[in-house]
Amino acid sequence: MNKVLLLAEILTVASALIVGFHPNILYASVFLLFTFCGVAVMFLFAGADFLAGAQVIIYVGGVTILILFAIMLTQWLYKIKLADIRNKMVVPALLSAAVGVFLYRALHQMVAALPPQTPEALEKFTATPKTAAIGQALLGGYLFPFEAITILLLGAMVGAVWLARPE
Amino acid sequence: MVQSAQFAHSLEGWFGFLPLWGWAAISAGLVIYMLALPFGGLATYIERKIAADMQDRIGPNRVGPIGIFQFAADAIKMLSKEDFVPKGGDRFLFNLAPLFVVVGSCTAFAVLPLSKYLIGADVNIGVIFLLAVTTLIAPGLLLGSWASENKWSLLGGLRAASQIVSYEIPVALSILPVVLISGSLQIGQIVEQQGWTVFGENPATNHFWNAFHNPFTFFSMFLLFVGGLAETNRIPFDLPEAESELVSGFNTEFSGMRFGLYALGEFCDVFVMSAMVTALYLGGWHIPFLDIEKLGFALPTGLVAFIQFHMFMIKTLLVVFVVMWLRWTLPRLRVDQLMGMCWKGLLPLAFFNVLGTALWMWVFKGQSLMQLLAGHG
Amino acid sequence: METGFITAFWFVIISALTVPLMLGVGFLLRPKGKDTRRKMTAYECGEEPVGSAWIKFNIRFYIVAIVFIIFDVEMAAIFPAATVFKDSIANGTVALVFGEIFLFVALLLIGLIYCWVRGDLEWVKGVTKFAPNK
Amino acid sequence: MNHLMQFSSSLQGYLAVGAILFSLGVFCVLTRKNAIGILLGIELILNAAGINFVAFSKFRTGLIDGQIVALFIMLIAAAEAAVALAVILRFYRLKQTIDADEASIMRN
Repeated sequence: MNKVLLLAEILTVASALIVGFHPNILYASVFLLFTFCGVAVMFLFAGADFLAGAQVIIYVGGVTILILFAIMLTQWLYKIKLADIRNKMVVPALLSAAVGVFLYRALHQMVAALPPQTPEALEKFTATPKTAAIGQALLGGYLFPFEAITILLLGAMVGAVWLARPE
Repeated sequence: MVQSAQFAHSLEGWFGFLPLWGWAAISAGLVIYMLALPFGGLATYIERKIAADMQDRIGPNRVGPIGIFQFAADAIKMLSKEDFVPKGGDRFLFNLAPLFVVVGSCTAFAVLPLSKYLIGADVNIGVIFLLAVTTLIAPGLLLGSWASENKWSLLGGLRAASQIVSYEIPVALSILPVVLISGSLQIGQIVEQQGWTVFGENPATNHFWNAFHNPFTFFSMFLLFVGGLAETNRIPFDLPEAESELVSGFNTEFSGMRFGLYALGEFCDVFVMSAMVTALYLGGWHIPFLDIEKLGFALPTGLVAFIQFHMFMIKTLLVVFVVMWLRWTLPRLRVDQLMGMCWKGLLPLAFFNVLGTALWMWVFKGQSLMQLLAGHG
Repeated sequence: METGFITAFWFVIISALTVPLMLGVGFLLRPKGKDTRRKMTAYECGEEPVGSAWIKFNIRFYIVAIVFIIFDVEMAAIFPAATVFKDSIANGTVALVFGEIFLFVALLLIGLIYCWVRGDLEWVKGVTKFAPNK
Repeated sequence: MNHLMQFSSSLQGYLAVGAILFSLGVFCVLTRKNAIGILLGIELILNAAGINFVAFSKFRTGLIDGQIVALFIMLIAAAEAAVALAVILRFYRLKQTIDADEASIMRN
């Protein structure tokens, strides 16, 4: 089963590389879709079964469609405008690589600070269904953030529709 | 937790000698190549026969007895057609688009409960899996239509994408009452709870078909059916491929087998939608008022699986028949009516049904109409 | 990792392989004609295509997509709460769960009603405004 | 090969993928002139954060909280995408371009 996870990680990283470097933004967003799918599989292997489904529903079914619509709506001069990546790439590349290395090192220290789980506990964690537990948590300790997010969603919908509305 | 009896487990139990992942692969291959793709092929023939019957014609009758091999002839024709990408089109996306459609509709077969012992993948997020996998179709149609650089295609693809995503909300919200009732997302468990027998004691969790659990779920079933009809671009919601407006909509530039794959994906999707209605609301594999596993004597598991599979297929194909029947009955909607119906009709009704079901569950302590009648409380 | 997901992966792999398989069989069987200019043009009912097909389309599609994504997110977030509803009847926290679902639904319904009243859900805008006796 | 598989299914593997996604997201934000391209980079960054939360929730704490935070990230990301794309659209209608360099009304 580790092979599937490895494949998913390779898919994620490879398509994220294309998202970063492909000059055509339509292709970049299509490969972003593959990145989302790869991340969903990684979630699945980390025992986050509901989250994997939500990832596909929200990102692939929602965000990607929205981005594709936006690209198609704004980029009607297709070939001229889509290829717009900056020419100066060296400094951003070095900068983002430095950020990535720093992040990995910082998290690595955190890894060392926290006690690891036993293999049996990991096995058990992966095998337990999480949907009901997430539901319990959303009704328990996370009730207030959950409702706050509802209000955020309401505001986002009203605001976004107001912004996008033609005069 | 119900004892999970998935296809791979059953095969391993009956035959042995291969590791579980091998049986998993074989079961996936069996379901796709023995059920999904043949259904996609045969459905074209059945649809034409039904159309012919309703219009008092004969329909396809040349290839084989009563034209039954028409689909094979169609497949050969499609395979031997020339195939090209239009000049201004985007070759990569043009090739990618059918992949999305086929993967989206065929992978959904994994969670269909063909029988208690023949569920491809009885995952514990079954319903979410179904919703997640079928969302792949909308980007596929959109990208394919964009890649073919054709105005009809683009308009069709845009209509398809916005229609599919809009109707996904009412579909998901009309699945929600079932989740409220069952307290589980696992489709095998949802179906198992819909059993009911008059010859003996019923377990406390069983509450007959979800469609007759309470009045709200009864309406919810119709919402799910209508939403599914729109998600699969069937008449009266076939605006994305309306012949009289958009030539052939999003698949105008797709020729030969590429078009065949689109058609296949679409028919598989119709089956998935009908199976969803069957499994979630019409009792899935259960024979009404009879539990063949509690007859007093034990049937072999293979036979039980066989009978249950046929029961499931009968129900699903009846729903498919209704879908095809509607095609020759209803006229096509206008695009504003379509969107209005989704956002102003189905969505508030679906919310109403969810709240109604929740209230019913609260008031009657989770009992179904049948349980109340039988005096279980 | 349970068996179900293994089978689900196989479903993805096999159905993804079906597409190249069928196109490959078609590639072996079909004639390979020359790509003449006329054949390669986009089909526009026999006319020569005018301009690019990548046209500016109606902004309504986009607004519907925006409204959709909010409801999509809401739908994904409400499933876990719905899953625990049945158990909450047994352990007496049903009022909380029902209140939570109701609040969640009600807040989004407010948004829907806002869009409805402001006419963002109308596909054809202005037809009724300009149609009568002008 | 075996070593790689071992690495991929460990916490370090998840963190490495997360870090790569994060730095690619930063790169995307820095190099794209297109406003939608910048949004793609932000989505990558948010996904990287989600991966890290989920990985720590499995490999270290063994609690569900990391997954809930990841779920909240998703919900907020979707809302953010809706608003950001609406802003981009507004900008497009104003300027007929979505080149982020053109958004300089507030400058000076």
